[in-house]
Amino acid sequence: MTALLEVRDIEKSFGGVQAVCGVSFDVHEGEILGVIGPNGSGKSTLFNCILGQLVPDRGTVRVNGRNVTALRPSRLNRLGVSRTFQLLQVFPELTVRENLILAGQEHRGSRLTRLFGARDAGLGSEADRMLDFFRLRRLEGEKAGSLSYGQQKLLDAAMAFMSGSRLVLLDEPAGGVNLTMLADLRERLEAINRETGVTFVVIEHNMEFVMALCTRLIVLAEGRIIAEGAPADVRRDPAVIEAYLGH
Amino acid sequence: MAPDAILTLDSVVAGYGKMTILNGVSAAIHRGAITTVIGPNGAGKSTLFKTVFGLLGVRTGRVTFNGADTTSFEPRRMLDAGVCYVPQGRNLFPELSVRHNLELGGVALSDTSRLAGRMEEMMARFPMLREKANAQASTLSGGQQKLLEVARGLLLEPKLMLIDEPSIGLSPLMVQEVFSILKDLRSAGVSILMIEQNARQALAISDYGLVLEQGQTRIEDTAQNILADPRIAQLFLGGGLAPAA
Amino acid sequence: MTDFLQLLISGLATGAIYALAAIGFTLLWQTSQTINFAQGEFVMVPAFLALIAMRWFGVPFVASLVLAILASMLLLGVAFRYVVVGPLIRRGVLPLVISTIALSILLKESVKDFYSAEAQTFPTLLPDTLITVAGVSVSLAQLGVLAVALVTIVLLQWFLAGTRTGRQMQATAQNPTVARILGVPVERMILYTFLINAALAAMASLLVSPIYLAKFSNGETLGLIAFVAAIVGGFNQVRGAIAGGLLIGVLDNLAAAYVSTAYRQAIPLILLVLVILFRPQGLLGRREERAV
Amino acid sequence: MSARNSLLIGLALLVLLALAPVDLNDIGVPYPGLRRYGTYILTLWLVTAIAAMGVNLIVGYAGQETLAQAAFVGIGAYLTAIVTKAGVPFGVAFAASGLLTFVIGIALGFPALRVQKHYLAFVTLAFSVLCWLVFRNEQWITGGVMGIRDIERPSFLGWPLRNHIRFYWFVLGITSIMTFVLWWIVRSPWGRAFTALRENPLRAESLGVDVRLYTLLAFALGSAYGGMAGSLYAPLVEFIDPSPFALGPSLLFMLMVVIGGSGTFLGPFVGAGIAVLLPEWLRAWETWYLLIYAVLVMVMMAFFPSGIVGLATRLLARKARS
Amino acid sequence: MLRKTLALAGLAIGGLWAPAGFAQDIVIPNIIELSGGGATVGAMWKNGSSMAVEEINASGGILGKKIKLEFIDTASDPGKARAAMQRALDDKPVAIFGPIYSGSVSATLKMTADAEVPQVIGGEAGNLTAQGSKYIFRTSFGQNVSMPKIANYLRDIVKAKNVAVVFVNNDFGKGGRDAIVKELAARDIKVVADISTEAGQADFAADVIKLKGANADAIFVYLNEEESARFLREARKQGLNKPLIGETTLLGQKVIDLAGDAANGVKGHVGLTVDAPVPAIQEFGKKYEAKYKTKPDHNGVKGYIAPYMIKAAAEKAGKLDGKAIAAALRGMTITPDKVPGILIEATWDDTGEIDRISFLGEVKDGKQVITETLPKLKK
Repeated sequence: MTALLEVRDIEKSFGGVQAVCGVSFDVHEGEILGVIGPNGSGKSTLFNCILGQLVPDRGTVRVNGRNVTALRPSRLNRLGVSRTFQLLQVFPELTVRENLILAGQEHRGSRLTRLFGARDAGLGSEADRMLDFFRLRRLEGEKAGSLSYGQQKLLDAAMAFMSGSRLVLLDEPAGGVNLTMLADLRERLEAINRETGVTFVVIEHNMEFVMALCTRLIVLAEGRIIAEGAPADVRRDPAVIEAYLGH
Repeated sequence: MAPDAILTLDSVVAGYGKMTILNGVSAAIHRGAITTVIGPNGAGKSTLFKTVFGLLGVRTGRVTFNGADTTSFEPRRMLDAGVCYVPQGRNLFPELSVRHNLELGGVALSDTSRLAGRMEEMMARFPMLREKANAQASTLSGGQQKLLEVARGLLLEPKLMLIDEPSIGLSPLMVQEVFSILKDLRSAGVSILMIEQNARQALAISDYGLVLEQGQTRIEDTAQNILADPRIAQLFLGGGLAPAA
Repeated sequence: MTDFLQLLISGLATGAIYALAAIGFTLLWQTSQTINFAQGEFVMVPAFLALIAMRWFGVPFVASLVLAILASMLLLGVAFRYVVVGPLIRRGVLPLVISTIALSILLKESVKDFYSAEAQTFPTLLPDTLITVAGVSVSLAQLGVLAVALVTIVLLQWFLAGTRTGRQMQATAQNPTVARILGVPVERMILYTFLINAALAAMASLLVSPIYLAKFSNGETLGLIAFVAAIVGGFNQVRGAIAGGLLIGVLDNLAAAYVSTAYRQAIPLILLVLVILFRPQGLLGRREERAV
Repeated sequence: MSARNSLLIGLALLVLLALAPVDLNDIGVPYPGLRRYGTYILTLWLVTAIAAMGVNLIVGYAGQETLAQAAFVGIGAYLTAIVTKAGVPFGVAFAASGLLTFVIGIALGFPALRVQKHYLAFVTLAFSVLCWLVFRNEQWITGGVMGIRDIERPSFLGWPLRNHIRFYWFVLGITSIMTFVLWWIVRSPWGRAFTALRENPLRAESLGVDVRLYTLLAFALGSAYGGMAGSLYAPLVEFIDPSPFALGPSLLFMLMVVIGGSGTFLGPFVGAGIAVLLPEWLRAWETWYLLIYAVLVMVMMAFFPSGIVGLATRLLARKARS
Repeated sequence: MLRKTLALAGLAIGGLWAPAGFAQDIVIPNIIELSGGGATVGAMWKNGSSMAVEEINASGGILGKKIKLEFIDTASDPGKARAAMQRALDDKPVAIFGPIYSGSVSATLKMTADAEVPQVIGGEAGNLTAQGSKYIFRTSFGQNVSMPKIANYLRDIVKAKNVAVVFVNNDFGKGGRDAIVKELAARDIKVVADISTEAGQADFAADVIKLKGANADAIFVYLNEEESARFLREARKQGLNKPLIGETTLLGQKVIDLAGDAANGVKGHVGLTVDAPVPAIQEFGKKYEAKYKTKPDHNGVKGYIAPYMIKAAAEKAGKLDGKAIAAALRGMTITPDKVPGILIEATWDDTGEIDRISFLGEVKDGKQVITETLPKLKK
C-alpha cells in the first residue's frame, strides 16, 4: 500500500537558520495525523513546504505517488489536497453559502462551463450538505464577515471539504475557539473522517484537542522529528516532555 | 493580594477584534523577583504583556502598577511609570547603528542630560555594545541583538521589565548569558516578568511562576513548586488544568 | 563631449528638483503608506503662496519666500496630514490615492481660478549671470539650484541620521510598533515627515520657479516624474529617491538629445517598467521585510 | 435583490432611457423629448459608463488597480476610426477593438503580476503615457495631434445611424447587452472567483482558484470594455485626437468608479453620470465645477468610501428597517 | 425600490435641460478653453470678448438688442467641445464664438455648417478653411497665410539656406510646422533640424544643444508664449547665436515679460499684436490692462474683435439671423472708421480666411518694435 501523502527529506532554511532539517513521514488513507511541537519547531514551515506556499530547499512531496513538490497551491488543490489556515481565512463579503460554493467551484467542469453554466456550479446540494453537517444552515445567507469567530472557524473547516478532497491539512483549527465550539468542531471532524474516510493532517497547539482527535502524532523539535506514535505514548515520551518544558 | 506586589492584574479581559484572548486574568507579580509566565501556545501570554504595557486595550478589569491604576495607560506612560517591554523576536531598527538603537531606548528619559551617562553605563556593562557601537544593528548575531534590546530597555532604569521569549532562536550558551543578565538585574532591584518557552530552564532561575491556560491564571506559586508540579507536563501535552472550582 | 557635459549639468540641476520632490514622496510612503498623487502640485503651489505675499500684500521678496515655506508647511503639511490623510489612513492605499488625485485637481484649479491661468515670472535670489567653463555654459541661477538642492538634501540626511529626532523618525519608518514601545511619539514623527515633505516641496518650488516660471499646470509632469524617480530609486529609501531624481533628470536630457525629442518622456517610463520587472525594490532600495 | 427584480428594474430603466429623446406629446404625454445636445450627452454617458464598468470589474470586483483605462479607450477609438475609414464594417472594427484591448490587457498584466500588488498600477500608468505618446507622435497612422476627422457613424442592418437619436438607441442597445454580459459574469462562478481574489488571494489560491489567471482575466476583460467603449466613442464624436486618452482622463476613470461606488453594479453608471453630467448641472459655476468635483471626491472618500451607490443602499436599508 | 430608481433616473435626465436665456437678449455662446492646456488662451479670449460686449451693449447693442455671452468650457478637449457645440446649437444662436484650439475647431466646424450658424474661431491651423464650411470665420491669419510670409522673410531678408524648426507638439505648433516645412521646401530652403517639444516643457537644454549642432542659418521657433520664454532663456544661456525667427507667439509682450533680456533680438512676422503701431490697438491694450490687471495678447485681441464682426455683419444684413449674418460676412470688409472695435481694417473671403495688414518686428531692449508693415494681400 502506498501512502496517500509521502514527505521525504524536506529541508528549508531562512537566512542561514535551518527551520526544517530533513523531515520524512508518510500519511495513510483514513488517518488523522497530528503534527505537534513547541513554538519555532518548524511546523508551519513544514506545512507550507508541503502545500506549495514555500519551495523547499531539498526533498520531495508526493500525493498518491505523484510528485507535487513546489506545485502552485491552486494546482495542488485541484489534485485533491485542501487546507485551512491558522488565522481566519473566509471571504467576509461573500455569504456563507457562497464561501462554500467558491471552495468547490474550481473542481467542477471547465472554465467555460463555470462562466456559462449554473450559478452554483452544480454545488448546491453539496453546499446544503455541508451547511447541515456543520450546523451553519440558519446562517447560509449571512455575510461570512458577520459571523462569530467560532462560526467562521467552522465555515473555514467546511470549505476544505467542498472540493471532495481526500486529504485535508488543518493549520491550528482550534486556535481562538471557545470550549463548546471546540468540542463541536472536533466531533464534526471525527464524523467526517468516519463517514467519508477523508485523511487529515493537523497542526495544533491545543494538546487536549489534538490528543483526542488524532490517531497518530509526529513531534517536531528544532526542525526534526523527535517522536512518533499514538497520542498516549507520545505524551509519556521523555524526549517530548523535555522538548516542551526545556531541560 | 501579596503586599509586596509590583504589578497586579484584576480580572483583566482583552483580545483582538472578535477574539477574546484574556478571559479575566488575575495575578500579583512580586517586587524584586523574577517571575516566569508559562503555558501552552495560545494561552494568552504575549497578549498579557501587550495588555499590561498598554498596546492593547483592557476591556474590563484593572491593572495596577506600583500602587497606581495603570489600566488605561499608553505605552509612553507605562515607560514613565517605570515599566519596559522587550517583545518577542527581533525588535531592532536594522538600518541604524548599535549606538543609535541603544540611544532610542532613552527617548522617554525625562532628563535628557542623563542620556549620555546612561548609555555609558550600558556600554560598560555590555562591552560588546561599545565594540560594535558603529556597526549597523542588522549585522549583530541573534544573541547580540537580544543583549542590545535588553540594554535598550534598561536605559530608563525601569522598575519592571516585561521580557517575552528571550531565548528563542539563541544558542544554549547565549541563553545562559541572557539568563545570567536577568539574574544580575534582579540583584540590582529590577523586577522581571518573563515569558519563556523553555519552561524548566526559566523556572530554574525564577523566584515565582505563573501558569496561564485559556486566558486565565491556573497556578500562581513559587518557581520551585511549579517545577515539581506533575500537572505541568499534562498542561503542555494535553489534559489541561481544570479551572480552580 | 561639451554637449554631453552641458546636458549632464542641466540634467543634474533639474534632477535635483525631482529629487527634492521624490524624497518627500518616499518619506510619506515610509511613515504613513501615502502615495501622494498631488506631489507635483505640492511643488507648484508654494511659488504662488510667495507671489500672493508679494503682489497682494506687498511683503518684501525674501520675507515672502520664508512665508511661503511656512505657509506650505501649514497647508501642505499639517492640513494635508489631518484633513486629507487622517480620515483615510486606515482605509488602505487606494482610497488615499483617489483622494490625493482629487487634491491635485483642487490645488491646480484653485491656483488657476483664484490667482491666474497664466505663467508668472518669479524673482530669483541669484543673478542670471552666465559662467562658461570649457564650452559649458551654466547660469549662476542653475548652479544655485543645484547647490541649494544638494545642501538641502545633505541637511536632511544629517537631520535624519545625526539628530535624535531624525533617528526617531527613522525608527518610526522602520518599525512603528517597536518605536512606540520605546516611547517614540510616533504620531508626532509622522507629522514631522509631512512637514518635511511640505518644506522640501516648497524649496523645490522656490528654486524651480525663477528658471521655469510659475504656472498652475507645472505640477502635472513634475508629479509624475517624482513618482517615477521614487520607484526607480527605491521606494523605501531616501538615498534611492535622490539617485532616482538625479538619474531621471539626466536621462531625460540625454534621451531628448540622443534618442528623440518626441519620445523623451517615454524613456523614464520604460526605465520604470524595467525596474518593476527586474528589480522591484528599486535600484537602491531594500526589499520590504515588514510583515503585514 | 433577486435576479428577477434586478432584471425588471433594468428593463424599466431601459425603456425610460430609450424614450428620453422622443417627443411624447403626440401620444398625449406632455414631454418634449431631449434635444440633440441632451441626446448627445446621454450617449456620451453610456459610452463612458461602458469603460467605467470595465474599471469597476478590475478595481471593484477583482481588487486590482488600473491607471490606463483611457488609453484602452483610445486604442479602441483609434483602431475603429482607422479601419472604418479604410472601409472595414463597424461591427468588425468593434469586435477587433475588444479583442485587441483584451490581448493587450493580458500582455500587460502577465509580467506585472509576477511582482507586488501595486506594481500592476504602476505598469498601467507607464503604459498609459506611452500610448498617449504614440497617439501624438505617429502621425502617419493616428493623425498625430491633428487627430482624425470625419469618422462616419455606421449603419445597423442597413439602417443608417447618422441621426442622433438612432445612434443613441444603437449605443443604448450595445450598452444594455454589455451590461447584461457583465452582470452575468459577476453573478457566475467567475464573479465569485474575482471577489475571492480581491478579498483574500492567498486563501483563494488554496481553494484551487488560479489567482494569476483570474486576475489577468479580470484585467483583460475590463480593458476590453474600455476598448469597446472607445470603438463607440469614435463615431459618436466623429473626431478623435489624443487629448481624451491621456493619463489625466485615466485617473478620472478611477475617481468616477470610486465615487459611484466601486464593487457595486450601478456604481459605474452613477460615477459616469456624475463625471459627464455634473459639469452640465454646475454650469452656473462655470469653471468651478472641477473644484467642486474634487472636493466632493475627497469628502466622499473620507466619509462614504463605498461611494454614492453604497451610501444609497445603506440609507435605503436603514429606512426599510425603521 | 423600482419606483425610487425610476424617479431618480427621471431626475437625472431632467438635469439635461439647460435654462433658456433671457428672451430679449441675444445669447452668443463662447465655446472656449477655460481649463486644461488651453486655459490661458481661453481666459484671454473671454476677457477680450466680454470687454467688447460691454462696449457694444453700452452703445445700444446690435440692432437694438443687447448681447449676452455664455462661456462654455471645452476643457481643451475636442470631444467636450463637440458636446458644448451641440448644446449651444440646440438653442439656435445667431453666432458661435470659439473654439480657439484648432483641434476643437476641427471637431466642431461641420456642426455649425450643418446648422448654418456663423462660427468665429480663434484657431490658426491652415486646413480649417479648406474643409468647405461656409460658416467659419477667422479672427487671425491661418497658418496657410502666415507661413508663406515667414518663408519669404527667411528667404529674402534673413537669406537663410538652412533652417532649423522647433515647434510645440500640439495642433497649433504641429500645424505651423507642417505649413512652414512645405513653404520652405517650395523655396529650396533646407530644414536641417526638426525638433518637437511638449506643451508645458520646462527644460530646453537638450533642444538647444540639438539646435546648436544643426548648424542652421536661422531657427524658426513656433512655441506657445511660456515655452517661447523658457526656450529663449536657455538659448541665451547656451549662447545660441543664430537668428531666431518666429511668429506672434515669439515676439509678444508676454514673452518679453517672461523671458526678460533673453528675448532681445528675436525677429519675425506678427499677424496680430497689441504693440502694433496702430493707435486703436494700443488704446485697446491700455483699456484691457486697466480692466483685467494683465496685458492682453493676440488671443485677447481675437476675442475682442469677434463681437464687432457679428455686429457689423448683422447690421449689414439688417437682421439677427445666423445664415444672413454669415452671408453678409463673406467677402465683407470692416473698417475701423465705421466699426472702431475692429481695430484694423479686415476683409473675409468666401472660405472665412481673414486678410488685413500684418507686421514684421523684432524685440529691442525689451520692447517689441515693428520694423515694417506688410500690406493686405488683396487690395
